[in-house]
Amino acid sequence: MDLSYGKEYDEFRAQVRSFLEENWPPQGGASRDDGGRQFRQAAIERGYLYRNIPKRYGGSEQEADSIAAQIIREEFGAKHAPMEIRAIGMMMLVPTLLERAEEWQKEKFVRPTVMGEITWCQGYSEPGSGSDLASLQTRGVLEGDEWVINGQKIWTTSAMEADWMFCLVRTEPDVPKHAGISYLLIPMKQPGIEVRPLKQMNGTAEFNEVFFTDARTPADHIVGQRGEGWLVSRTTLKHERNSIAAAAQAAATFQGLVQFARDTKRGGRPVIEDPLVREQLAILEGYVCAHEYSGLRQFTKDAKGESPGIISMMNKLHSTNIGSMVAKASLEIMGEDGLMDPVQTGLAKLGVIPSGSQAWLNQYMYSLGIAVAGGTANIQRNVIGERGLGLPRDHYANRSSGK
Amino acid sequence: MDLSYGKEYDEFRAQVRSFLEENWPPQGGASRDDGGRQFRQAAIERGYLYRNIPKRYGGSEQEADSIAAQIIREEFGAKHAPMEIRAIGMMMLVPTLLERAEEWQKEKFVRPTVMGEITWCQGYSEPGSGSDLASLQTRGVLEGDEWVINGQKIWTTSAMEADWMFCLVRTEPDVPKHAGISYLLIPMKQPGIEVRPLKQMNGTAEFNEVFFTDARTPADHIVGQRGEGWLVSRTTLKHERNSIAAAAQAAATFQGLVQFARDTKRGGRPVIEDPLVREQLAILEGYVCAHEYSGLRQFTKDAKGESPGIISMMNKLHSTNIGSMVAKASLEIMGEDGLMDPVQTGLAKLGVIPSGSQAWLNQYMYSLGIAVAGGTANIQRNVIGERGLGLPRDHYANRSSGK
Amino acid sequence: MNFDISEEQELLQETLKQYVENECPPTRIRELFDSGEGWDPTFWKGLVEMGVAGLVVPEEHGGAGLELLDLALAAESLAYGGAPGPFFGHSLACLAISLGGSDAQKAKWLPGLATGEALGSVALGEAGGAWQPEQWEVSGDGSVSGSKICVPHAGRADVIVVGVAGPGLVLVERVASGVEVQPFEGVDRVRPLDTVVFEGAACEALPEGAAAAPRLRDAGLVLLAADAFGSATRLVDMCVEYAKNREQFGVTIGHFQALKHQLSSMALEIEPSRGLYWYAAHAFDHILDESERSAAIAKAHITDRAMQISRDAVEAHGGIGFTWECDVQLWFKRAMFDRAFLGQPSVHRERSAQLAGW
Amino acid sequence: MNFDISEEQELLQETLKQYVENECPPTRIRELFDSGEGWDPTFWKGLVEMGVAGLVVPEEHGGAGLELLDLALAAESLAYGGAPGPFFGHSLACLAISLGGSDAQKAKWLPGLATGEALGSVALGEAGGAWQPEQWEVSGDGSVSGSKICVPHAGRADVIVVGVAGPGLVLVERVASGVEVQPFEGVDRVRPLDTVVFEGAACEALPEGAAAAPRLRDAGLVLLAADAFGSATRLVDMCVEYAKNREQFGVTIGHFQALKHQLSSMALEIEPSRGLYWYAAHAFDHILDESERSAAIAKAHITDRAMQISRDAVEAHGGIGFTWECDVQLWFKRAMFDRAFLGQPSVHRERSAQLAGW
Repeated sequence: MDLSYGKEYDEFRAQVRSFLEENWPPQGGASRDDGGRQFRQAAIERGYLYRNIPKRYGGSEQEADSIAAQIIREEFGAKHAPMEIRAIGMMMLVPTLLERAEEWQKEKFVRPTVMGEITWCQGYSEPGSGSDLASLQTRGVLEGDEWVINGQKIWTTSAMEADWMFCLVRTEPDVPKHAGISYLLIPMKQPGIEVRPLKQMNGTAEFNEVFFTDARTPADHIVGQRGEGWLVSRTTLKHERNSIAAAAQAAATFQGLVQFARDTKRGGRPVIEDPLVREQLAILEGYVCAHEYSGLRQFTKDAKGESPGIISMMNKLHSTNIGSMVAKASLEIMGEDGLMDPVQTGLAKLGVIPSGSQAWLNQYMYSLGIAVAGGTANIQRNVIGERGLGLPRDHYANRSSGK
Repeated sequence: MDLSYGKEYDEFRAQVRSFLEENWPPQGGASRDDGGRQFRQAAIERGYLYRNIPKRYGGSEQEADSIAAQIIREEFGAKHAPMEIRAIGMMMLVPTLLERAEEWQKEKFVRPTVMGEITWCQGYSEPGSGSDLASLQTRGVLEGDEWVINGQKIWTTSAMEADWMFCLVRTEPDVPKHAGISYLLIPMKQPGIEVRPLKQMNGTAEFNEVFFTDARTPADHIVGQRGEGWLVSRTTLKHERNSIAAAAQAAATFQGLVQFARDTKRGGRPVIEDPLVREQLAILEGYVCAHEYSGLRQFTKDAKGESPGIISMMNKLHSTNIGSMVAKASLEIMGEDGLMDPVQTGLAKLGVIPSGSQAWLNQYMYSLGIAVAGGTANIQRNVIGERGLGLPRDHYANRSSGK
Repeated sequence: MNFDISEEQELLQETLKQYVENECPPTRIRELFDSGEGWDPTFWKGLVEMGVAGLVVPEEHGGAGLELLDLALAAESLAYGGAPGPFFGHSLACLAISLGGSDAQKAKWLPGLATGEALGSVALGEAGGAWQPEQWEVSGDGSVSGSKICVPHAGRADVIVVGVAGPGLVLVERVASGVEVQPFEGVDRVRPLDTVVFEGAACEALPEGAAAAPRLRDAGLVLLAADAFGSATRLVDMCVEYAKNREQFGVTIGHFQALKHQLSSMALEIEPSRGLYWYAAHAFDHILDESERSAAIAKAHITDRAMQISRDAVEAHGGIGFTWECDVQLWFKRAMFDRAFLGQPSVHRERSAQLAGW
Repeated sequence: MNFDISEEQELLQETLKQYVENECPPTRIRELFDSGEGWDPTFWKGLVEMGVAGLVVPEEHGGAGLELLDLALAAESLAYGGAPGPFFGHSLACLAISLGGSDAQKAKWLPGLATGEALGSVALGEAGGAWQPEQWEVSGDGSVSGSKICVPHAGRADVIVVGVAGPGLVLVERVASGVEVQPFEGVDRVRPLDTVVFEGAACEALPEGAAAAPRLRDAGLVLLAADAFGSATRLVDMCVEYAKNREQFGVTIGHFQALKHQLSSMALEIEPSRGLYWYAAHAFDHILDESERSAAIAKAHITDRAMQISRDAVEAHGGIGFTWECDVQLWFKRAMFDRAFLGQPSVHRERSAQLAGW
C-alpha cells in the first residue's frame, strides 16, 4: 500500500506541469475558444488527451495507463486547463464506432465528435421500456435508401442541442425481441423529430422526450448489421476508468453538507452541535470514506490491469445510497427551510456542491432522480446478486431471450 | 371513539368481579391444583372460560363477544385467577377437531384437551419444508389397522412433555403435493418416537426435533379423509381474538427498555440522558403506540363482527420489526455489557420483560428467533402484498398447486 | 371500548374524498401547481357549503360543534385527495378563538368563520426553528411587532391569530396598518405560505391565549399528522396501482417480488399509524393529560413515515416518478410541508421524551 | 498510487485462511464453544510457528517487523475462519511494548512474545464504558490497584499491559501478588475474557506509556474492524452458499428475488468498507495525523455493519439460522465482541466528530 504515485511518475508529472506552464493560459490575444482549441490540439500532440483514440481520428493513441491519466486530470484540473470533452458522444458512441463501425463511418463521425464539432444524444429508453429495454417499440422501416422512423424516446439528455442521435430502433418486427433491433445514427435537425423538455419535480428539465414522425436517416447510417443493434449497444472499449472522480465527488458533497450544518443555526446555535446531526453525519462519513477507498482500490486494480471484482458492480448502488443518506441528513439540518420551494435555485447538477437550504432542497429531490436514472436500484441489486454473488438468474428476465 | 367499554358492560364486569370475590382464591384447604380445577369448573359454568367450546365437550358455549372476553381477561388477570389453558392443543387442535373430526374423536380428545388432561405438540415443519410446508416428506403407510410413520419433524414446541402430536404426514405419495397429505393424531410415548431438544444460539432450547422410526397410530386416528390433511390443517374457528394482548406485550417490553436505559449508567450518568438513546427510544415509541392502537382497532372491529382488513395481516411483521428495533436499542444501551454471554439468565420467554443486561442480551438473540418462528418476514411480506394490496401471486408458489 | 370512528365520521370522510375526487382531480391540482395560485375559490366554496369551514366552531356560533377527531378525519380525506386551500390555517384559527377567545371575540369572529364569509389563519413560526410557544419572541403587548414565518394564505385571511410572547395569542386583522404580507415560495403550492411582518400592528389579546397557545400547537400537530397520513396512503395506493398496470419483461411489475415487498413495507410503515392520530385527536378533547405527548408522537412518527414513503414512491415509479407530470410530486411536496411545519420530527421526539420524564 | 495489498500480504492472508480452514473448521470451533475452553494450544502453536505471534515485533527482537496493516490483514483472515485464541490481546501487548517500552523492557519481553514462549495481553476497559485512556481511573504509580474488565485470556497471559491513569501503560506479571483473575462469561467463547482485580500489584511503567496508550487504542480499533470485516464477509458467504443449496417450492431459494436482494444488500453493506480498515491500518504507520480519526471511523462503521449483517444472516437462514447447530452463531457472537470491545460505534462516531472539529 502506497498512496503516492511512485517515483517512476515524478518525471511524467514534471513534464505535464512544464507543458501547462508553457501552454495554459494561452499567450497573446487568442480568444478563450480559440485558445482552448489550440491548447487541446497541443495536449493531444503530447499524448495528454484522448489517449484511447487512434491518431488518425484525432486522438493521441496512448497505451492505457490509469495513473498517467489521473496525473493529467490532477494537473490540468489544478490549472483549470481544458480537458477532454466528456459529452455522451465521446463517452458512449465513439468507443462503439471504433469497435463496430465501417471505415467511412469512423471517418465521418469520430474526429468531429472528439473535437466537439458535432454533438450527440442517446436514444435508448422509451416510456414503455425501462428496465426491460429490449422491449422497445420505436420502429424503423427501410424505404428506398432511407430509414423511416416512428416512435418515441425518453430521458434524452441534451436532445435540444444535439446534432445527431445514436438510437436503438426495432427494424425486424418478426424476430424475438433482442434480435429485432438495429443501431441507427439519426440527424436531429429535421421536421420528423420533435423534442419536448421533461420537467422534473424540482422544477428543472434536464431530460427530454423525443418524438419521431416519419423521421429519416440514410440507409447506410446503421452501425453493424440489421438486427445486431442490441449487441452493438453493449460494446464498451477498454479505457482508463475514472473510478476516483465519482467517489471524490461524494466526498466533496459530504464536506458541503458538513459546512451546511456549520452554517445553519437553530435556537441560535450551529446545527452541527446537535448530537443527532453529528451522529448522522458521522454514520454518513463511514459510507463516504468507504466509497472513496473503494474508488482507489478499483483505480489501483485498473492500473495493474487486474479485475476489481464485485466491488465494481457496487459503485452505482453505493453512491445512490449515499445520495439518499445525504438528502435525509440535509432535510434534518435545514429544519423549517424544508417548507421552501426548491425551484428558485435553478439547475441542480452533478459536480456542483449545493450551498444554502434551497440548493440542498433541490439536491434532496435531485438525489431521487439520480437513483432512478442509473437503472433502478432493483436492477443493480439483481446484478450484484447474479453476476457478483453467483445467485441464479431472475425468472422473468430469463424468459426473454438474449440479454 | 370511546375508550371505555360502554355502560352496557358495567354490570357484566360487576358480575365477574363478584364471581371472583366468591371463588378466588379458593377457600379452605384445597391444594392449588385442586383449587384451580374447581375454580375453572365454576368459571365454565358461569360462561367465563372456554366460551367458544360446546358444553358437551366441556366448554361454556357462549356467543362470541370480544368485549366480554376482554373484561374477563382483565378481571381474572388482576386477581391472578386461573384462565384458559392456552396450550397449542387448545389453540390449534380443538378448533380443528370441532370443525372436522368424527364424533368419537371429539368425545375422546376435546374435553381432556380443554381440561389440560392431555397435552399436544404440533408436527408440521420439517427440516426440508419451511416456507414450502406442503413439500413435507414424513411418510405414513397403512399396515393393517395401523399407520406406520417414518420421517422427521422440527420446531416442535413441548414435544418432550406432550402426550399426543397432531401431525401432517404424506400418505399418498403418488398424487400432487398438497393432495397427498393426511392429518394424523399420534401418541408420543412410544418406542418409534425420539425427541431431541434443539438448542438455540442463546443457549436455551425451546424447540425440538422429533424422529419417527416405524412409529404407529391406529388407522382411525385420522382427521378428515386420506389426502385431506392440508385442508384440515387450514381450519380455523371463529373465536374471540385477543388482539390487545400482543400489542400490550410490546408496550410492556418497551417500558422495560426505558427502565433499562434509566438504570444503566455510562460515565456516571443514566444512559437515558444520551440524546441518541432518547431519539432511538422515541422513534420506537411511535411504532409501539401505533401497534397498540392497531390492536385496539382490530379488537373493536372483531367486537363489531367487522373485518379489520389489511391491518390484521400486518401484526406479525409489525411486531417482528418492533422486536428488532427493541433489540438494537437494547444493545446501544448496554454498551460493553454486550460482551457478556446471554446464556446464564436461562429462558427468555414471551411475556417476561427482561431486566438487566444479560436478560436483554438474551432478548437480543431471542428476537431473532421470533422473527423466523412466525413464518419468515418474506412470507409475511408476500401475504401483505398479495392478499392485502392485491398484487399478483408469486410465480414459484403459484407453480405448486393448492395452498 | 370503541377504538373506531363512527358511521357519521366515516360518512364525513367518504363525502370529502368524493368531493375532492370530483371537483379537484390531479389534473386540476396540477393547474394550481403550475399557476402558482394555490387557491381555488370555487372548490373552497363547495367545502364551505358542506360545513367544513366551521366543523369545530361551537354550534351556538353557527358551526358544527364537532371535535378535533372530526377535523383530523377531514384533514386526512382532504390530503388523500390532494385538496388545495386554506383548510389547515382556517381551522386552527377557529380553534384558537374557540379555545382562548372572550365571549365578545367569539361572537364577533366565529359566525363569519363558520360560514366561510371570513377567512382565518394562524401565525405561529418564527425564524430559526422557533415554532413552540415558549420560543416565541414576537411581542404582542397592545400591539404586535416582529416577523412570523410560514403563515398559511396570509394574503387572503381576514383575521390572523398571532402567537406572541406574553399573552400567547392575539388577533390581528390583516387590513390593519403595520401588517405587511410577503409571499414566500413554498414547496407545497396548493397550501401557500407567507411571511408576515408586523410593525406595531393593532391587536387584541385572547384572554385565555397563554393557555390556548400550546393547545393550538397540539391541534396543529394532530392535523399535520392526519394530513401526512392521508398523503402517505394516497402514495401507497398510487404505487400499487402503477405496479398492477406497468409491464416489463412481459408481466406487470407487481409480479416482481422485490417490488412487491417494497410496496408491502411501505403499507406496513403507514397503515398501523392511523390510530396514532386518532388517539391524539381523541385525547385532545377527552384525555387532557395525554394530549400534548400523544400529539407530539403522532406528528413525529407519521410525518417521518410519510416523507420516507414519498421517496419510496418515486423509486417505485421508476424514472417517471421523478417528473413534474407524475402525480407523485403533488403528495411528495405535501409530505414535505407536513414534516417541516411546526417543527420537524426530531423536535417532537425530544419534546415527547421530556414530557415522559425521560 | 497503490491502494492495494502486496503479493506477500495476499499470501499471508491466504496461508492463514487455509490454516484455519484445515486446523480449526467449524466442527472444531463448536467443540471449543461447547467445552468453554476457548483455547486450543495446538492451534495456537501452529500459528506461532508461522510467525503470527511476532508479526509486529521488531526484527531485532526476533519478530517479523511488519506493520499494523499486516496484523490487520491477519486479523481479517483469522476472523474469516473463526479462529480461536489469544491473537488479539497478544498482538496488542507486543505493540504496546514496542511502542512505549524501554530498551530493557523490549529486550526482556519481546523475544519471548515473538516466539510464543510468553503470552501477552492488555487490560484496557473499566466498568461503566471507560475504555478510552483519558477515562482510566485504575492507578499505576509504583503499583497497580483497581479493576480492569474484559481482559483477553488473562488467566493464561504471562504479562499484561495495563492501562492506568498517569503513566498510561504499565507492565504487570500475571503471577505477581495482588493480581486476581476472575473469569467472565463472555459472548464469544473462542476469545475468552476475564476481569482482573489488582490490589497493589507490582508494576513497571512503560516510559512512553502515556503517548503509547492512545496509539494502542487505535491499533485495537483497527484490529477489531478487521476482525468484524472478516466475520461479516464469512457470514455473507455462508448465506450465499445456503441460498444456492436450500430448496423450497422446487427451486433453490436464491431464485427468490427478495432474498437475492437481501443478500446483495448485505454484500453491499460490507464489501466497500474493506478499504476503511486498510486505510486506518496504513495511516497508523504512515499518516500519523489521520491515524486516530480513521481508526475511529473504521471501527464504528465496520463493526456496526457486521452486527447488522449478523442479524440478517440469521434471517437469511430461516429458523435454522437461530440454532446452536448452525454456524451463523459462531460469527454472530464474534461480531458482538468486535462491536462492544473498546466502546460501541456511537462512542467512536462522536470521537471522530470531535477530532474533525465539528
